[in-house]
Amino acid sequence: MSGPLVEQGFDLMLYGMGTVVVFLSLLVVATWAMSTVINRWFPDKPVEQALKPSTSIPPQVPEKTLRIIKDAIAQHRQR
Amino acid sequence: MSGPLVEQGFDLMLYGMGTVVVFLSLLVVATWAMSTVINRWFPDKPVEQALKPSTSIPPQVPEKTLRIIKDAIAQHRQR
Amino acid sequence: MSGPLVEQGFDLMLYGMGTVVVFLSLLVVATWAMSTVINRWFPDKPVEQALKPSTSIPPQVPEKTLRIIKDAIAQHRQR
Amino acid sequence: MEQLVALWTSSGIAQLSVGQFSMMLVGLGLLYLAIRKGFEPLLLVPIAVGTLLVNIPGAGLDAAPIYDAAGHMTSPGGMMYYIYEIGIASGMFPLIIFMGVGAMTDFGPLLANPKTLLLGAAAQFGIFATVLGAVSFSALGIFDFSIQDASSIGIIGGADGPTAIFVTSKLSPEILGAVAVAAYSYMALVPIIQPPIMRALTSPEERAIKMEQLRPVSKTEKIVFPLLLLLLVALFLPSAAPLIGMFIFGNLMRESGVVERLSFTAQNSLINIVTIFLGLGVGSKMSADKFLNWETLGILGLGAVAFCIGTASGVILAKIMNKYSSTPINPLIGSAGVSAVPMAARVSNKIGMEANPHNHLLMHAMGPNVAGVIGSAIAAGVMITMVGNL
Amino acid sequence: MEQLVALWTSSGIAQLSVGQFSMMLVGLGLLYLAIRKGFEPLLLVPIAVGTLLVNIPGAGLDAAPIYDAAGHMTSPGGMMYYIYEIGIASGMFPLIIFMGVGAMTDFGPLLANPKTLLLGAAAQFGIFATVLGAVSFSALGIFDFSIQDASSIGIIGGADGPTAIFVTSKLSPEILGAVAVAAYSYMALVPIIQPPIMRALTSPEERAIKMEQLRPVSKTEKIVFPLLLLLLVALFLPSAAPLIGMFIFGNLMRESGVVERLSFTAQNSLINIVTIFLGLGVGSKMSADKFLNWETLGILGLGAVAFCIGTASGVILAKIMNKYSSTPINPLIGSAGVSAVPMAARVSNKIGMEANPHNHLLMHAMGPNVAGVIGSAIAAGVMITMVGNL
Amino acid sequence: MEQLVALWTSSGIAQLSVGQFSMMLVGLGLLYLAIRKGFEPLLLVPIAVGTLLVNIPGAGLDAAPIYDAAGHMTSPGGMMYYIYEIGIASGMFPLIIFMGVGAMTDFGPLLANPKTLLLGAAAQFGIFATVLGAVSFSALGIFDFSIQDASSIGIIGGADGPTAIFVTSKLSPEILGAVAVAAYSYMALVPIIQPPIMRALTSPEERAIKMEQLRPVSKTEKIVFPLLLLLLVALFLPSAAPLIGMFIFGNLMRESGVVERLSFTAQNSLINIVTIFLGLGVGSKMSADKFLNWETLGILGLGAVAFCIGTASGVILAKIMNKYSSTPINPLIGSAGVSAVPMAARVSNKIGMEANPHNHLLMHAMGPNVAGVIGSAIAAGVMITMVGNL
Ligand code: NA
Ligand code: NA
Ligand code: NA
Repeated sequence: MSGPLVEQGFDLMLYGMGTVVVFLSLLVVATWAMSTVINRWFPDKPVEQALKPSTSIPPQVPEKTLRIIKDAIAQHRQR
Repeated sequence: MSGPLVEQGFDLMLYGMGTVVVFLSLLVVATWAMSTVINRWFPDKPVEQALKPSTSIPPQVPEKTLRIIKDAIAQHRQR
Repeated sequence: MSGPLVEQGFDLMLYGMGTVVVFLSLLVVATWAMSTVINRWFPDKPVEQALKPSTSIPPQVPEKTLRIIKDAIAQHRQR
Repeated sequence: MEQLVALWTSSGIAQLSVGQFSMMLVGLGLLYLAIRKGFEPLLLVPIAVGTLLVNIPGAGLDAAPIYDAAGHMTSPGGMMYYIYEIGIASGMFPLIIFMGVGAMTDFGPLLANPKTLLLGAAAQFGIFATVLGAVSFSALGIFDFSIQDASSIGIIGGADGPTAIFVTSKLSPEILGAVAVAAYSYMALVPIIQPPIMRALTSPEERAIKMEQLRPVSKTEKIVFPLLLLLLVALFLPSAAPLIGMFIFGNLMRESGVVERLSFTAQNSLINIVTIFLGLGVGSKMSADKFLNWETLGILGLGAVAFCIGTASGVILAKIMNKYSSTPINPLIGSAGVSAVPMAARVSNKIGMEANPHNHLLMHAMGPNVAGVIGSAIAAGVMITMVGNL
Repeated sequence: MEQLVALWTSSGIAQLSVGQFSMMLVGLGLLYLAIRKGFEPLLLVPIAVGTLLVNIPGAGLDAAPIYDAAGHMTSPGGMMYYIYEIGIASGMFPLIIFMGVGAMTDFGPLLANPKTLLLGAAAQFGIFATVLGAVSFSALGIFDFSIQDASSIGIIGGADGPTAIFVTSKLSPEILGAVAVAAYSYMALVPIIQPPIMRALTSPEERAIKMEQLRPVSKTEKIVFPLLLLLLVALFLPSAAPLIGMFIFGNLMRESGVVERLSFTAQNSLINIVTIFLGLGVGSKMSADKFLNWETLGILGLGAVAFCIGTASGVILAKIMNKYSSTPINPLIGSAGVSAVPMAARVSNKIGMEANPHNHLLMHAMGPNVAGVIGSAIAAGVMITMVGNL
Repeated sequence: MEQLVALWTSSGIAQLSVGQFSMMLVGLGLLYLAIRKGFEPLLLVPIAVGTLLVNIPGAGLDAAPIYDAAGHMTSPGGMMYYIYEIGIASGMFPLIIFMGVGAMTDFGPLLANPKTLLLGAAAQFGIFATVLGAVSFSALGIFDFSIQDASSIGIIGGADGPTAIFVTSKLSPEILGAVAVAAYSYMALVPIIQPPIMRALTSPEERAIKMEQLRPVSKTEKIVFPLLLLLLVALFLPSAAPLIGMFIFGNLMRESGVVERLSFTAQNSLINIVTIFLGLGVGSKMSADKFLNWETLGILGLGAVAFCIGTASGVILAKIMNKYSSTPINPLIGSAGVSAVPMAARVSNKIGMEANPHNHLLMHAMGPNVAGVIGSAIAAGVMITMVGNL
């Protein structure tokens, strides 16, 4: 049970798994470094930021949605 | 007023209408059989089932919708 | 500083700007004429019309939306 | 000065033919019908705008791309060319719309009373009678319709826009514009075309017949039925599989209850996007040379006849069924078999309430109504098989 | 070992050129502007990501498919290649976005005061003056712009993203990246670029001029106006028909009131989907060899000049019109004629309120603002006619 | 009579092979799993319908277009052919879905505890071990898998549908049906496959380990992280750039907070539309000749093995890390490294609560869970580089 095909499989496992581990290890280090740099020099207020997206919906959608909702509620009441 | 074209038209009417009638008749029989089998051996509770879809909306949509709605209502009140 | 390229640029400016001005002037006249004709012979009630679109949403969307809203509100209350 | 001449010769006035001008009037007329008269605006507004755009001389919106001898593209062609070739010639747009229609369809009333399927069959007689009429006109030398043209004209009587567009794009694309306009216009005219025929063929007593309330239908039945339909199509009429397949796919997304996201999108964004482009693509076949001819009058006239015969056939079969059925059948629901969902069912309901104000036929008419959709798709399959390869 | 070498030579570090590295910095810079500075993020975020992706060495995201001698595909090519070829080279993506913009546009203020259309005409002077500037630089040997390049650069001054992309993809696709980035960046910079010019050209008294309230506009006018516009385009400038045609199609869906479904989709799902892919597709033209050269600096500089001249022309014509008009015209609304809807109108309003806190110019400025969209599309049509076939 | 024969020979019964009939049963079985058992219905319902449609004899839904000698199209081909060629062979559909997944992904838990990325790496061992297993079977003559087939089978263990489809469509499109069905089925089976392995490899004390609460993560970190990831991919593994690039594009739309419209569309209409067509396209590879063979059994078996090995590897590495880490790590979160977001993380949480009802592991398991998505995409990139050109 060997031959070129199995050898290719072995190579793929070796280099593939190697790449995955090396790459993600690098990413661990890079992420840790990034977080350190950001939290030291470019901190932001996570609470305030976390709330922000819910109000930054583009006005168009709510405008329309608002209208649909009002209609829907009106229809609902009529029933 | 005959000739190959009219003949083709006749054929199309004959076989076409025939196929439609035979097919839908078959479907009547098959549907009746299906309903009989299902209602005898695999009954489900139609009322409960009918209500179910309205709660099985994937959570993602309502999550987002909920937020949009809350915003919309908030905006609406501010006016 | 002349030559065929600059000449082409000049031509483009002349004919281009000319076309834009002539076309939009024509449009001014045509728009004025259109408004005059419509407001004299085919007037409609702008207020009533302006309100109409908000109720002419196809029933499908509100139906569905209504359901989503009801779910969303229900979910919201449970929290 | 040269440039001025170039601008002028490229201008519309210098190039506009009488035909193109007339087609613009046709486009404006369609817009009037759609906006002021409410004629199926979802399709007719895009078709009308497509008609206006394609008849602008020199705009090249339906120009094909041009390649040089080496196969390199020298001109990319116009937007409407791509819409037509990618979306309509391939059949994809009508099929996607049919999927959305499937996702909007409730087979419940049909399942509660499956024999109404036969009414959906009877109403297809309008299709085939019109085919025969069209070829007879050809034989008489009045029009010049091939058997493919005749089939495309007949399918107008199916009262199903996507089916009509699908069949016509396969059999006789050059008359697609006229067929689609006729199909959607007559669907909009159902409340005007059908009532006189319905009243003529029924007595006031028949119109007042009350039908038994429909039994509740279980969720399992609603899930299994589309599969059963697909199975029968697979076994007996594979050429109907694209239309019926996409239709049941949409319906299965609806009824399975586990893919609400997909069903919602199929009924909303996706069908809306495709409708916009389908309309524009159909409009690209509304050029003067394709629409402004004697044959178009024939198409419009024969299409109306197809509607009328289909309506009558449905009502007559319903009368016959009422005689032999154990439970009463109001003949008015027969006319709903032409499809034109849900307009035709509402017409049945309205005429029924005229005869008896407590007679609610709407749900009973929904059975033949959706059966008509299936019936037309089957008829389309037969036609594509029988005349598509001639 | 061989494999390790293969992995390494296929890795980015081994292949990354200085140019690609610089373009990645450009991409990150665009992201910074879009996310932190709010520069037209809807387009600049996708363009920036496209820039990052297309400059990854060896990723092949913009690779064309490869065919062998027998015409069989041996490599399918990359995603961004298809996005560009199908959506941008054909002109479809900018046209679909223009349709969505049309569905978001209210012509009411323009209809109430149609002479503001002239302000939209005047502001296009920036476009053509810049064309002349660009070819002059070429004649002086500073840059190497063809007349097509010069036209694409001028159209930046139109302050309309989709129009700029449409024109550039037809006339000089190789500078599409730089032109699109300049167009969207300067549109975002309108609140910084325009005020000094507006203040320099007007007196405080002029800025304080109050305008008469706009008359109400009827629904019929709003429906007929787009058709009138299309008719004039069809008659006089068919080459503007794709842009204007799709714009009025969107507007007609909005104003007709009978196809709300389609209008809603055109303004939401459809325009969003196309925006994502348009941005990626434009990004695919942001490769180092196309962007990192001396000409790009010229494009950015001349684009800014086009904006400034357009702003000034609008203000100056508004001053002249104010002199001869029976009703007062605040010159500040002239600058809104460059389009950049609705930012430029808001700037007019803001500067007006500085001079007189009770002076609300917003609705008055919306007239020239949407007129500027029409004006740029007309200018685009002239350019495509005059230099597209040279 | 001729026509009757034509109709009959074109009918399904006359043509239906045993293989096609069996594949219809497979399609119905998939529908049963999707609808009644809740197996990833979003993908399996469209795949199942695609399976039914493609096996209808004579329907021609996956027929390629036919051209005559002059290059003119004589038959436009079927819808599913176009879906596959345009959307899947080009890689676009899986990439667009991956973009949507990115827009739904919160990297917060991963950023709070970046060393959980290693668990996402460990779980990829299942992929590569399975590749070795597959080629060993080939070497033993039991199955006939090429190295490309083996890679596609291994990627099932990545527990990521779009990644599996992307890799398989590039490396061995003929087994795409089986691979996709296996990938989605096993993802649905995660709550059944993983717990026994997790319990076997851990002691009750280990399962009861409480982890420290995650620190809050700032918005800037969430915006910079995807860019960092893309940068590393660009430098070290460009062949992973399409997958990772679209993933971070989606995530950036989400986290930037300035393109909510686009993010919303990417997570809803767009991903839903593409899911419908991706499923149909995958179904088009479920024809009898491609699915009904001995190799399919091998694919299904090896795919399950890949899942098991991946689960075990994740748990084992988590045990090792727990030993050497300053803060406690519950080994149960290791199994979430296979991805199958968010199912695998929920399984970790559930098994953890069995051991200690106050032990909430969900957020801790989300770190390895999304790390597993990245890990599989990296593995996909390696495979495409190493065996894609052989
Ligand atoms: Na019908
Ligand atoms: Na403009
Ligand atoms: Na994974």
